[in-house]
Amino acid sequence: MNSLLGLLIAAPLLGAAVLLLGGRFVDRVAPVLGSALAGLSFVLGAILFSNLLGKPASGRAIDSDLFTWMHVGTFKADAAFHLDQLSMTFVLLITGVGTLIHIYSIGYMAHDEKRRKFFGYLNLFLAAMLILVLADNYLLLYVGWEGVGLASYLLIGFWQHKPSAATAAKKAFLVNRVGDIGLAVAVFLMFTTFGTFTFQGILHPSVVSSAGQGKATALGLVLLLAACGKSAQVPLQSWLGDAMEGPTPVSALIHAATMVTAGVYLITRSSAIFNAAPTAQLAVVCVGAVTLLFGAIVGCAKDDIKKALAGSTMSQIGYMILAAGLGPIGYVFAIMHLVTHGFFKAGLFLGAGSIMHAREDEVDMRKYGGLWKKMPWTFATFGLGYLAIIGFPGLSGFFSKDKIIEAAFAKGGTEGWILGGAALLGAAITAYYMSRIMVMTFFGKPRYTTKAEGGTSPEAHESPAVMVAPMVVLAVGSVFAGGFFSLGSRFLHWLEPVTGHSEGHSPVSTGVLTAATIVLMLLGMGLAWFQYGMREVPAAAPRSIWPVRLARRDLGQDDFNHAVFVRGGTRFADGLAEFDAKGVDGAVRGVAGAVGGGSSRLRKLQNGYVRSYAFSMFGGAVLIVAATLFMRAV
Amino acid sequence: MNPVNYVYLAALLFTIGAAGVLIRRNAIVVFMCVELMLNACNLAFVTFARMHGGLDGQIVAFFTMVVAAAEVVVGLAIIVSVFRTRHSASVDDANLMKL
Amino acid sequence: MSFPLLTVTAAVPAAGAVITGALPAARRGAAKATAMGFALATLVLAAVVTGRFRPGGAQYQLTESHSWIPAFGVRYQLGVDGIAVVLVLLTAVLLPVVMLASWHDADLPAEGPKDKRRPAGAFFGLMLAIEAMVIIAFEATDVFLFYIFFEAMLIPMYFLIGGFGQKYEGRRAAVGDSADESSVRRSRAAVKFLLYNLLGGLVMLAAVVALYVNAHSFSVPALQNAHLSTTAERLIFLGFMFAFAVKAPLWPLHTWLPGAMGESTAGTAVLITAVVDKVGTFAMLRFCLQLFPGASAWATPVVLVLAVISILYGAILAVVQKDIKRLIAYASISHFGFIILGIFALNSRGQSGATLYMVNHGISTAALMLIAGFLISRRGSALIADFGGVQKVAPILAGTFLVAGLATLSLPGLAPFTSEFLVLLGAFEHTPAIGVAAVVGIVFAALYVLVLYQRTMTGPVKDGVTALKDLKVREIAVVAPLMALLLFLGVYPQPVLNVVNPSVGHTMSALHKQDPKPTHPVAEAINGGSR
Amino acid sequence: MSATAVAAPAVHSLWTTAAAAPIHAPKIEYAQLSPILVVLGAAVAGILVEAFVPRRARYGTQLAVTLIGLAGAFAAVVGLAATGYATTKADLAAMGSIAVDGPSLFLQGTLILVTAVGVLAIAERGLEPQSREVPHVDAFAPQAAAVPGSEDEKAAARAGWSTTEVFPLTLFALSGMLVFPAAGDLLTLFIGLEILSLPLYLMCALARRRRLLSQESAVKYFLLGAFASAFFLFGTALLYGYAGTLDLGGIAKVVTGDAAPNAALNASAHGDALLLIGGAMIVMGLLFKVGAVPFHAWTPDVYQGAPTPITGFMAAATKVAAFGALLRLLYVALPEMRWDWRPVMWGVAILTMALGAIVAVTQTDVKRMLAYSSIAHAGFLLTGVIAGNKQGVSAVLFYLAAYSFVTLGAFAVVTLVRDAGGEATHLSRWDGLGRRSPLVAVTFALFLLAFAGIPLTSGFSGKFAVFSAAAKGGAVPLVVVGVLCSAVAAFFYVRVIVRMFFAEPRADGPSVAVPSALTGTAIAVGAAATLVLGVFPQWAFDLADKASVFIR
Repeated sequence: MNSLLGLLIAAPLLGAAVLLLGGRFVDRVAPVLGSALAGLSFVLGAILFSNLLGKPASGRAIDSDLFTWMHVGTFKADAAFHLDQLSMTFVLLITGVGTLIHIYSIGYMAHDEKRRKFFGYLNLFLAAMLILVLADNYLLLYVGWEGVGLASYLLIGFWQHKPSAATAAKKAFLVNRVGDIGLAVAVFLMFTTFGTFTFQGILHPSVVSSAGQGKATALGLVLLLAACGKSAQVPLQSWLGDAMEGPTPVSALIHAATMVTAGVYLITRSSAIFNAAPTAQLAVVCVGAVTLLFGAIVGCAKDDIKKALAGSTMSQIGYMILAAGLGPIGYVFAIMHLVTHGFFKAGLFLGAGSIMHAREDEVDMRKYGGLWKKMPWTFATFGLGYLAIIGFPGLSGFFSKDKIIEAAFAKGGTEGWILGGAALLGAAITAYYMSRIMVMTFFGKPRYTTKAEGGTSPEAHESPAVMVAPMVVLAVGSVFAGGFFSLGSRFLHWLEPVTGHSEGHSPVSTGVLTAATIVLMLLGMGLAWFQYGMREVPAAAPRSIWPVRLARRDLGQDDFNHAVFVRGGTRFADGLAEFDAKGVDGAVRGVAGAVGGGSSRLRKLQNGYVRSYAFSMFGGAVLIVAATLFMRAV
Repeated sequence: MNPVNYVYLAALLFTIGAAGVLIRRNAIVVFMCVELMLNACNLAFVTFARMHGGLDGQIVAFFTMVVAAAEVVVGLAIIVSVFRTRHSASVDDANLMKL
Repeated sequence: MSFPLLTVTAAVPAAGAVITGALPAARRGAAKATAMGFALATLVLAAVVTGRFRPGGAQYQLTESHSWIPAFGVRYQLGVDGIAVVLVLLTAVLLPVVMLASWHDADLPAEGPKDKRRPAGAFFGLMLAIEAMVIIAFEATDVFLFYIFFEAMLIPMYFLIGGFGQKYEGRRAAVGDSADESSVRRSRAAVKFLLYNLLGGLVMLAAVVALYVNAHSFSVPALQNAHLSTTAERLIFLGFMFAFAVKAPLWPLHTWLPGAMGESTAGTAVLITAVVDKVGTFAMLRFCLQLFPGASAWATPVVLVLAVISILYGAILAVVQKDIKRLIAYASISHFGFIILGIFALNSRGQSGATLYMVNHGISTAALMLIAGFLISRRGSALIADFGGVQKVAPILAGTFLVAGLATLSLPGLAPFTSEFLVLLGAFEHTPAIGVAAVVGIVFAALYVLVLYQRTMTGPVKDGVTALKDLKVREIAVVAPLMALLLFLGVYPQPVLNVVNPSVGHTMSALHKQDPKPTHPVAEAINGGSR
Repeated sequence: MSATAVAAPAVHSLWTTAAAAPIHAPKIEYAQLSPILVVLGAAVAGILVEAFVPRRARYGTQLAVTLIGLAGAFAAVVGLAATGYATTKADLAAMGSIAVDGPSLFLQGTLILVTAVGVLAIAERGLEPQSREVPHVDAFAPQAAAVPGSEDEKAAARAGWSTTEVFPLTLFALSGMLVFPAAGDLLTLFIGLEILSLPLYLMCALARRRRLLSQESAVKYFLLGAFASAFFLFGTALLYGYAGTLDLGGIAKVVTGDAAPNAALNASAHGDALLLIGGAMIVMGLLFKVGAVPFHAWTPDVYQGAPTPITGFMAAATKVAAFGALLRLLYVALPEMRWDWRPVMWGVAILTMALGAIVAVTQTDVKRMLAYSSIAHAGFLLTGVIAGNKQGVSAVLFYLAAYSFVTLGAFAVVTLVRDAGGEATHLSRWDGLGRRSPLVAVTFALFLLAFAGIPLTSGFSGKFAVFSAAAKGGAVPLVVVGVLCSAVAAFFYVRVIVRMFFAEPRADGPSVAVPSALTGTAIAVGAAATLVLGVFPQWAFDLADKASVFIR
């Protein structure tokens, strides 16, 4: 089994190596090879899963210690992996969804001459993500953490010839780096405090509490910073919208289903630390609540379907972070929502991809409309995903999201009410913007003229089977996953040993909450239908009131970054360059100049007249004599 | 009288000679001023010899005269040749090299 | 006595320098072949040295010692510790690579019509001369011997910088300066380099004199237990440190580096930053820390702050550079900040990390700079603005450039990450604030690397770049080994650490310091880093 | 003239005293004086050659005589040293007027070698553009007395005359130099000073090209030299007046109080004043010779104007002799006065180093630049003198030996770089020399690096020796100043290298004349000495160390 663990990572890594170094020889086999290796790792994951299931609930863990990475004095970092229920869940999600998206990409990228690289990068991403979730210590986790960052950088900027893509990729990497500072500092802090940074070493309540709450809070906060970076949480969320520059499968896999959820994983994994640091937890829930509203609001304003979905992703992850911040009452549901979200959000993105595929990469929803009859499969799968995400009773989202809302209320006190309220409100907005997308895309009259009709746009058509199939699978997942997990709270019992769990007591009864959610959901849907279903959708975004405009501009947060960090930073850097040239180097050149000037002044003494030479000698003699006498006098 | 006065005289002569070197332009005169300084030295030597009641100072004086003579030979040779080239014996004209 | 392995290791390139230089200017091919032959021979010898070195054995091994100038108590005394071994090997590895990369740099007119053909023999001879001097400086266990070569290596370096400029294939892009102007700028840069370092060296000379007067010996082992008065120790330390800080270079003594690297050929630039400057940081470890432990501890706060300033300052300035080579130069300043930070963290993490950093920085900068050199010579300009969309026309070049860049921003999995992590950890252990401040540097590192990559490689293809050719076989042969090393040391740096750690242990004992203990150690059962 | 003559009690009438005291015939140890005597003999022989040997044969004969004389003298020095006069049997010859001890012999040996090399450069006849009727011409005026550009000068030139007098003149100067550092009493010191100066005055005026500059340099050198020696002599007088003796050792005794100075003078209570003023004036006379600030003014003009071979000889040999004399004076006669002269010397040393280094930065003429650099080096040497300990002496001795050969070599190279107007000494004419004739450029660069004190050259060994001695002697600030000045100095040496190697060669650039074996040997010896003393200095240090004890 231990060797399987290594193999699980090795498979996609091998794929990446072969595809990226292989050169043109592997061009033809690239898509198949990449998908096959992804599938292989999924199979391996399944085998490991069954193996875990075979073990007693308490001892469900597999360790494999590959080699010592760095060893200096008492500092020892191993390349070692640890598989438990939590990481298992992620492995299945990553490899499963990953495989599907590989397959989807076979169709989606069929006409791109750089396919080979694309699949290479995708495999690289799988490997990095697996390292991230399987690492048994924070340093190795950091490796995976930056590895997925690299993969996301490469894939966002996959179409490098588009300056926008290149910029977006750079932005994503940089913002993530800011978060990485947090993770790095966390590792330093752990080592200086505990002398180790392995999960087994640190993650015991006793160990953490031994360091005192101050240290725990500090750790919690830096970890939260890291999570914010990777999971696009306020204030480090700005990169996710631009990340949509990447090919849509990438958005589905990396920027919806898996990588962006790494922050949730980190917090859940570090539960022991957060449990010991209420302050940090408070910070976490605040970030989560703010982001879930922020993302939702942005999602409402975007006309670019992918950006709208990105906003929704942000908001859904906000839910997860919120849940994770709630502590033992939330962890399980955070992960559960994470998984179900993985299904339906991936499905939604693939749907969007399928539409763009049909419409030659047109992303403006105002130029869609009435696609349901042109693309029935896409419509169906997308619709199911849609129902799932808005929490339509019985579908995945319903179960996972409700639990989170409950838990939020269960937090108790005003906090509980505020958080719960935010969560409920979020649910309503979700319903609104998702319905908006749905309506603008599939219903109403087509708001474009096909070439046949003398227009520019091509006739929309259903995507090939190789693309439809994954969408169907994901749709199935989005429908049933939630229910399957909740039945007899399987998921709870599965994860409990790792995350721990405690039932919270919500001041509001479950029934009432459910009802409220459903009502709000219906409200949102209704509003959206009223706005976009009933009346004609203008082909160009109307100039609307300032809150909408603000929302379109990501609530001004990008403008702020640009003004402060980009422009301000540039000005500062230029100033520094000036200082370097004029100040530091100037000082040096100043000394040189002084010597030169002194030289040309002194050489004037040598005026060529014997008598003045003689005079200087005479003066010198007098001086020397005087000095000698003076010396004796004193 | 007190021989120390001769020392003062010598010092005076020496100073006059030095001043001449610094002031006068004509190379010959400058050179003569140097000779004056040398003679001042001689006077000093002789005086001190007298005060010490030894002969060394007087002997030095003889040596000095010889040296002075030698200097005259060399000096005049140089000065004359320069004079013939430049038709001027002014030391201030000889300042092609400066700075 | 046994076979003088260390002497031979230094003597072979020296002999090569003489022979290569002596070859008639016409025999260019012969000169190159000879030089390469000697460089490879040196590499073999360095490998033998590494093989013969026993980690954990005596502090200095393969020692040789002969009386040289008793008048000053100077001995010709050689010996290597783990740190020296690693650096000697690095030097020996880099030289052939650099030579291969600069294979044609001495062929055509450096630039402009007025220049005559440069003698290839001189170019490669100088490179070998530098290698010889650097190696002997690493091996010297006599302060005076070290000083002599520390100073003497300036001369060949100076001629290399001033004599051979960046070579441009085909037409020079209109970057607004004629051949004369650039050659003037170049000789200015060379003079600046020389005077800067000469001043540092002379200040060190005063310190060396003072050391002799106070301790009457130059042998490092002997000096380690010589007792200086506090004042003397501090003054001498400052003298040494000044010289090394100029060489390294440490802010604010860095201003010579961008010029020197910007004006010289890519190969020369690599020699400057990856080989010669390492002598400075190496010397801090061996001399400052081991001979003046008290003074080092006394100066640590200031040095650490300066190091952090270097890190951020260099990185920020790198972002706004318009010239690729100058950008890399400022990046190097930032990296040297990291190295010095690790050295003066005064704990084993920092010092092992710093040593590892020297190696990794050598490799990664070499890769980045040499590829940049290929790029520049193709385009005929070093201005970032003249590039764009290269990845479209020259994917291999762009790809390797990206990998080198990612190494430079120390991405995990590539060599520099391990060392940078250790250094930062060491700094954090010494003073958390310093560590955190330094960590911020990684963001700027990402910024300048990605900005460089974006502006040169991505986006629409600029005209003037359209005809750019991808890497030739020779150039791939240059890049491949560096890439391999970057990956290998990124995944498995332990071999290097195993050699370095014991020597760092010696330094620590010389400093009378232990590593800081964790404040709340985990129960013994799970202590020690991993389960 | 030793103090013995004063033995008799002071009586009113000198005459009676003189009559009463028996006068002993002076005892002369010819063997111990042999180096000086051989050189003098050779010089006189040279005069005779001038008088009797036909013009055509003079050049060869003179060269032979000179070299043989020098060889003999050197053999004599070696012989004396070998028989232990440098260490154990050191004593005062010729009734105390010539000290035969370590420093004397070391410096005399150095001087003879330096002169030998210098003579090779002086004897060079292959550089000047040659016409058919006049196959060989040297660097000197065909007839020094002739007016430049006048008919009879042209005639002399056509006749192919050459100034073979330089050889005996050189030898006379050398003999003076041999006496100078060995002088056991002030009179001998003065005589030595004059003997070495007067020939040099003449030799400066002998340049074949640029006669005006040459003569001007001679005038300046002569007038200022005479002025300085007048000061020197007056100082001698005062010191004699203080001590009643001219012996350096005797003076030292009086200073320490072992021997009481004359009662009458103590009565007049000017004693200390005499001592201090006299000492200061003598030191000043010597500082003039070594070219220390503020007595340096003559150096640049004379170095520039004099015929380059002479400049080389003068720059190298005069410094050696003068520093030898300075050492002897300060260490033998006035050691007890250290606390009086040290501060002054500090000031002089600092001024000298600083001014020499700084002013050289903006020089545009190679010879002037070298002149200023020689001033700076005088400053470095002074730090060694000030050290006031044994290491100081040996360091200075070594430095002198090393420096003199570098200087000879450098000036010899300068003679090679020529254009239509003779030597091309303007720096701008040296642009790109490294491309046109690499060998010459590299050699010159070597000498410049040695001046700059780059390791593995003799310059570095010397600098290190001097500085470490000074630091030992407690003059750390001086060392720091020295280091900084070296940095400044490095700048202008490097600048020349830049011009030679990195500047574009000029179309009308100078050509490098191919030297005959003579100059070639001179340069080769200089370069060899530079490298050997840089890489394996130990044997020289041992010599200097053995030879670093003065006899009193």
